[in-house]
Amino acid sequence: MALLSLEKVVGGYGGAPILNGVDIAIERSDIGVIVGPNGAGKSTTLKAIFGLLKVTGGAILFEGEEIANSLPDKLVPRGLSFVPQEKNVFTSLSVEENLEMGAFTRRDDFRPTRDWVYSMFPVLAEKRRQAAGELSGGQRQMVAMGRALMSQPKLLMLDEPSAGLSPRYVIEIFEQIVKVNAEGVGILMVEQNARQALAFATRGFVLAGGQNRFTGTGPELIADPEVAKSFLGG
Amino acid sequence: QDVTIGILADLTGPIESLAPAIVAGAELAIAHVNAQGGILDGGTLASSVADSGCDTTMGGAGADRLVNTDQVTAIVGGFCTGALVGGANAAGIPGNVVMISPSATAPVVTDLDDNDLVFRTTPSDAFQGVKLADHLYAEGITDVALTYVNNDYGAGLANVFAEHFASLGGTISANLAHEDGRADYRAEIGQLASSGSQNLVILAYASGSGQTVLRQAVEDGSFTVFVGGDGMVGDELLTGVDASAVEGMIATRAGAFEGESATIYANLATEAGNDPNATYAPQAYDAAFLLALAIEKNGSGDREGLSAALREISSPPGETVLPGEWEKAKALIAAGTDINYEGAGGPLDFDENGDVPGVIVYLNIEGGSFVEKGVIE
Amino acid sequence: MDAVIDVRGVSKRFGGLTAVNNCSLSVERGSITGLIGPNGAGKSTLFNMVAGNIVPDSGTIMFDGADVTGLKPHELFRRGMLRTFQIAHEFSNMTALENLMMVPGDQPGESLLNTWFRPGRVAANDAAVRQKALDVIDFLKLAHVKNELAGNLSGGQKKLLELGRTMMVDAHVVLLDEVAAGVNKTLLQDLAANIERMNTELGYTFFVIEHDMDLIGRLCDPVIVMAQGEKIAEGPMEEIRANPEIVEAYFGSPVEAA
Amino acid sequence: MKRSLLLFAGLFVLVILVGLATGAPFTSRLLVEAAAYALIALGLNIQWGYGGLFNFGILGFIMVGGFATMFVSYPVNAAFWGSDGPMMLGRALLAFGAGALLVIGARRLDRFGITGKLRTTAIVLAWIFAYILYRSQIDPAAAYIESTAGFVGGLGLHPVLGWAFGGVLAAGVAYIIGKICLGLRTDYLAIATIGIAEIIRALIKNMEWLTRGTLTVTPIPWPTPLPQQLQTMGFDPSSSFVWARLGFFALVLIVLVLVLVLLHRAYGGPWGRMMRAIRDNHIAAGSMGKDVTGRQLEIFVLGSVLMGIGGAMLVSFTQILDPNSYQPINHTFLVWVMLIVGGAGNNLGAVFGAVLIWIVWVMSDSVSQGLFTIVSNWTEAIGWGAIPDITTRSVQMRVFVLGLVITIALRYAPRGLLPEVIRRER
Amino acid sequence: MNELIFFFNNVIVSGAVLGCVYALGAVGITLIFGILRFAHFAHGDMMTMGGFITFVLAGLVTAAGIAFPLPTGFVVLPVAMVLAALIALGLDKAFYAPLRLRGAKPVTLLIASIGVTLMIQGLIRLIFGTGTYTFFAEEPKRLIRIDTEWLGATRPIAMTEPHVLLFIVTLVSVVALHYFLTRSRLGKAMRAMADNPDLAQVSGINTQLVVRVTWLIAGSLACAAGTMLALDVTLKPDLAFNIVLPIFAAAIVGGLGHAYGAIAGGFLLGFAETLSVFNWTVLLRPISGIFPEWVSLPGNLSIVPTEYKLSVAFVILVITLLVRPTGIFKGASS
Ligand SMILES: Nc1ncnc2c1ncn2[C@@H]1O[C@H](COP(=O)(O)OP(=O)(O)OP(=O)(O)O)[C@@H](O)[C@H]1O
Ligand SMILES: Nc1ncnc2c1ncn2[C@@H]1O[C@H](COP(=O)(O)OP(=O)(O)OP(=O)(O)O)[C@@H](O)[C@H]1O
Ligand SMILES: [Mg+2]
Ligand SMILES: [Mg+2]
Repeated sequence: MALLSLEKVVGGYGGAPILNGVDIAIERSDIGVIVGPNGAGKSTTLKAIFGLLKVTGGAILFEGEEIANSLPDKLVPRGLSFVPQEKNVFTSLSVEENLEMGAFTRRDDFRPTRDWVYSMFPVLAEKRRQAAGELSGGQRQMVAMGRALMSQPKLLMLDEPSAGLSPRYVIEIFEQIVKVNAEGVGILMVEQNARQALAFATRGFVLAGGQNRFTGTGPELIADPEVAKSFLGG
Repeated sequence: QDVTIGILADLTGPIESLAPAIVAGAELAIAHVNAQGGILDGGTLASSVADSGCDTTMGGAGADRLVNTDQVTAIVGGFCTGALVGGANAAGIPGNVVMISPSATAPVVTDLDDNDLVFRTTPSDAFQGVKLADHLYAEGITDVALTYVNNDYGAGLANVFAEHFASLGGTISANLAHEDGRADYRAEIGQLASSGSQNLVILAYASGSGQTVLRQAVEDGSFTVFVGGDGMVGDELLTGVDASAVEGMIATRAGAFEGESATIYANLATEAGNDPNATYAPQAYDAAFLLALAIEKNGSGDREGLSAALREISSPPGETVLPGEWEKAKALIAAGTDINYEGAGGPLDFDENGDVPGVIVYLNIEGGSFVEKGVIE
Repeated sequence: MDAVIDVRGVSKRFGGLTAVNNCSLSVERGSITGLIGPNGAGKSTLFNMVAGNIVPDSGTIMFDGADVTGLKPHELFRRGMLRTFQIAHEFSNMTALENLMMVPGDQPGESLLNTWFRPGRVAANDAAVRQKALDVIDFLKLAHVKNELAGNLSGGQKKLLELGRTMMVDAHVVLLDEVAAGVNKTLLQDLAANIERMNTELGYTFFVIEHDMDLIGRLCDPVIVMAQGEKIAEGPMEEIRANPEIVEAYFGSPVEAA
Repeated sequence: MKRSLLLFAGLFVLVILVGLATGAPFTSRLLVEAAAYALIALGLNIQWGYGGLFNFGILGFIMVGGFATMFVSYPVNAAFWGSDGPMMLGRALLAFGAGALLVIGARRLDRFGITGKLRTTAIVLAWIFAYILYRSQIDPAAAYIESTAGFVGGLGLHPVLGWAFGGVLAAGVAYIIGKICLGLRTDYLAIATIGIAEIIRALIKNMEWLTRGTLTVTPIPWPTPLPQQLQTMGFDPSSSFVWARLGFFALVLIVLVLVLVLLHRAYGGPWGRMMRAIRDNHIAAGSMGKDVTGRQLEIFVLGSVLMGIGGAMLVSFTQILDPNSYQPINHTFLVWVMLIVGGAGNNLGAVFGAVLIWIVWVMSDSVSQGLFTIVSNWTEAIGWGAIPDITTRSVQMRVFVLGLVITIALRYAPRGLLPEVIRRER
Repeated sequence: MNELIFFFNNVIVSGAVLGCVYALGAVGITLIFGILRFAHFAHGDMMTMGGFITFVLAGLVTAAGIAFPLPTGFVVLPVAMVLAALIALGLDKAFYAPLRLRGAKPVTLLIASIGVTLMIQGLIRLIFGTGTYTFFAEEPKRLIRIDTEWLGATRPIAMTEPHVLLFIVTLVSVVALHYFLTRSRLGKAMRAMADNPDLAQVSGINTQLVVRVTWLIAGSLACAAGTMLALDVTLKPDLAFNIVLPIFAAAIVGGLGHAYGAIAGGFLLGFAETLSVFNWTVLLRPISGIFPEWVSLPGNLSIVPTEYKLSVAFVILVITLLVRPTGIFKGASS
């Protein structure tokens, strides 16, 4: 049984549906990458999984249970976590408080997790008392990911984690993602830095017009000439 | 034939706590009329109340409703000067409706270009202010700190008072307007106290700023003698004030003058369960009673000719009619005898501006409530 | 050399942090100049000062040979400078089409008197503006969302709209702040081609902040490198890539093949 | 379109119903005031709906307009013009001018190389000196006028000129306020404008030499024949009211329709597009070549002009200038309620909201009395006894009725009954 | 010395009292603004309502014949605060939550809150009439007079018992709020939500719960503010409506969304008001000897006439905003 599976999901923002049958399946060991043209419905897919918009058809199963249209405060305790593309830190809160907010749904002692996050992003431990708004773009991205990891998710969803980062940080962030995945957290992310991301993706999904166009492992997709030409910039 | 008179009442706004008693006064007169044979040919005298919010615009709207929608014959009110003037200009004067205010005291009403339609049964502040000054000076108070509520009532009264008090030789060591309705007047009191005078004159409303100013002045402890105008005479004034601190406080108001009619009214009011000392209630009684008499005299519920009839029944010569004597008055009018109403608030002989000379009485606080002491000569 | 933009010793502080520190650089007329540097290097801040969105604490900025330090953005626009924003600044309650239609400057219909008393002229001009906007929107492959509120567009679509604005006017200097971030690579190829065309055929000058090295490598010559608020290098892309310090600070190792 | 037709038809029916219940004279009065408020609501719609400017100082502009029309149309006060008053005022004006020059001079000191702290100090000193200079002239003049002539009086000109002057004066005030405050962010602008409105109110209330302050000025003439005048021409009282008010109404309506047409043209075209762009994102709009501060000032002034004219009309109509009757609740807030319930960003919505809410506000008096009587009858019937003091208490409930209408309307139409139209291509 | 005591009484004490009231009111407004992003206009009337709730409770207790060494109104305050908090919650459920659910703009919520204001006013008047009530009808209000002979003055420092209680209540509320916001999980969640509501939701924070807690706190603080104000002055239906504008000014001067800003703003405005109308002649009189002959002290030397006192708060507001456009603390915006 897949950790997360979307079957023919249909949904939108009230008008015409944006998603017209999206299929996705992710295991806990997977790094899934969604690519596609602008407006294809990639972000919408992540939001649909996370209950931020109305799903009108199909099924979203998490560990075999239907989760379509449940709200984040129900999903986070079940092991889902989401890093939005922009505005993904609490700028006026300190780094440590940001992490604490990530553990809001947890009742148990979250300090071990926090130390784990610090061990993964040592620079955050240094800046634990600093307001997140004072950090550079790359550091913020780490805070955002750290926050999402604090709930000990089984699946981490990221919306364009590398956007706007300098090449050096892009590499760093991707390395971290692989590392997190190695700790047993499933990854599902949207990327426009598609070649780089697909290079290490165990599952790749090409979305266009709210539907799957191609599905395969990352390297397979990169190798597919049609995918490369239409979606990866040749 | 049934007749309706309107009551343009400031049920909301700064005098909202005085208003119900005034309305009750007018309605008592109407009750007397109806209990003693009704109006005209056994018709009922009815009333219609409109709110005027102590505000010109609302006064206009309220009067308009009374004049044009309810088609009243005449109006008691408005109570505040602003409401009266607004109502008169918007609807009363163009509608040819007689309006008698029981309580609008500002001097402006005197000069209103009103086709002889606007009257009042309470003397102008031009009168009360002078009397208050006279009284204080006679009591040996020669310097005062003065504060008044910044509206037509307060400003008008304060101007007259200050001018006259100074002309008597007294000193106004501070003269300060304050806005109505704030929760806190310590700043103003501080300024008043800084003038050095121990005597504080407050010309405001008991249910408005007056009460707060008085209480905070007591708490402040800088003053020993407190003085108020008619607006200050109300039960609310002493809520929350340590009564012993204001023992002896002086106030003036348009008097139920020391006449037979006053006593009669007081009895009638008590009988009906009304407070006989309520501010402006006697004047409202008079206003309504006068209108009823004028309508009876005029012989119909028409507006035409009412103001002339009003002047006839209110001033000498003629047989004296007292509060509550509707049956007698009705018989006299039917017989064609001239009558002259002597009201609860005075003889009510209107001058050419529709004003009455009236009497001003003074009151003192004794044992925690106002006690009327006598007429100021 | 003929500099359109000449930044001379400009500094900007935010509280205790010096975002741009006595920085001087210039952009040659007719060039496509790239500006790269680590996150937080002060690139966007520099743009904001050049475009008049913030006033420098010290230093001067020359544009077309005139001192423009402290001028308002709209005044710079009148002089022919147009910028895009790193974080898309769409007009969220207007449709995508209107977002483009509002761009051209000096539309006669923007004066109240004209709209009241010369409706004919206003209408004629507006029709022309609309046609142009429709063309641009087609080019950007946004035709299907032209009536959508811009606030409802996807992240990348907003960026495209941002870019579309530059095509609505005859500005001769265009500042692009990370237009590529979040834009699909295939479409980006078209955009790059278009930028090159505007540069060669129409003589536009471009000043481009970008983290996408492919794009910078394809378009820009020269490339300026900023770090910690200062210019640290300038030259053709190959030269920059050959500088080990920059590679360490900016590209990170291992360097990917360009 | 269909929706607005339907709603306006409903409104028409409502007016007819009110007319049947209250009679023609009262309804005609209500219509005049509603139309004046519609103009004011349009002014606010320009500022908020078009420009996103959070003006909570409507009261101030209405008041300025009211003062203007009083000043222009009230009869000339011979006692003032025959006294030393004009001369003293002239001197005060000179002092004001001199002070203004001084301040302007101090601000320009940077041209002579004096900058920084020194210049700031000079400006502050100039302000203080100018203030003292002006006060030294105006205080005696004011005291003199108040004690001799009462107040300055009017100019005795036609009231319509007064309306125009109301617009002009409001524009001037708006210009100054705009220059100072338009840089502030939305909520801050709101409270700053509330504050300035309160200051304007305090000024008009306390400048007795100019406005008679709380002593009120009345009666202010009408531009059209008064009922009394019609009565002398042979109308009976009741119809004289109706015809006189309809005459006034016609005048207001002409202005209103004219304004609506002009606004429609402007807002439908590039001007409106630019304004909406500025409202949505002023940073981007500035970078797209729009002069944000200039345009915001334009819009602020334009809206204020309408408020000034509307305020002038109201004072003309009620014939009295009474500073005390200007309360935030029945001017500023009421207008906001009109706009938001009607639909911000939609001119017809503003007009619709204005008329609807004005009817509710005026009728809430009788409605709450009616409601109360029903409740009282019911409590009496079930043996709890009638509600005491019913007439006096029920009018307290008029605010409740208004509040109820607002919350219900917003609940079912949060964007207003006639929401802003999104301009989509076909 | 007497003059200094006069200054102390009229400026320091009065300003502090005013400041406490403004601050207590402004904290609620600022909290609601920070979290729900709209200016809650009905806050003033929630204060008044709180005052009346306490009044009713105090009446019940007094009727039961129980007496306390402190004013009864003060003793029953905690219970009243709980009731007021629940009512605030109900108001949100009935009027604001549906609007939020439909994605209404902040201005729509603001106008709705004006509607709520009107309804509360209507109801209060309906139930209690228009009169003025006092908490001290049965028991006397204790005046506190501190002798100042040791300072060589004859004029005492004058305060009342409610003043002292007001200071205490303000202090306790502020400290408690501080600890709640910075130490407790829920308090941090509130700050997180004020910072970035979307991200808060994504983090799994129960935003409904945070909203509810916000209303509970705002409601109970409003009740405390209204009660303390009513204890100090009197209780009347328009008690707080008249000061809601300065309260808003205080919240904004302090920086909307900042609890400490609201407190700073409240005190700033409170002192500004008392200072601006203070008659400085009082302080100059004792040293009038040092002036040259031809200078005679005017009877009144205050910065503004009291008629313009209300304007002071707003002038300060405008100046503050021009100098620091986001308020003393950096404020949020809708
Ligand atoms: N308005 C501001 N207030 C305070 N600090 C700011 C502000 N704008 C920028 N900064 C700071 O100034 C520094 C430079 O920022 P800038 O946006 O110019 O960087 P950049 O080079 O564009 O980086 P990136 O590539 O991540 O966009 C950063 O540390 C940033 O946090
Ligand atoms: N709030 C919204 N309301 C209405 N439509 C929306 C909304 N958000 C997005 N859309 C529409 O949904 C479509 C898909 O948007 P989505 O954000 O999922 O795209 P995306 O694949 O993430 O694109 P990008 O790579 O550009 O971020 C777009 O056409 C967009 O216009
Ligand atoms: Mg996206
Ligand atoms: Mg940048």
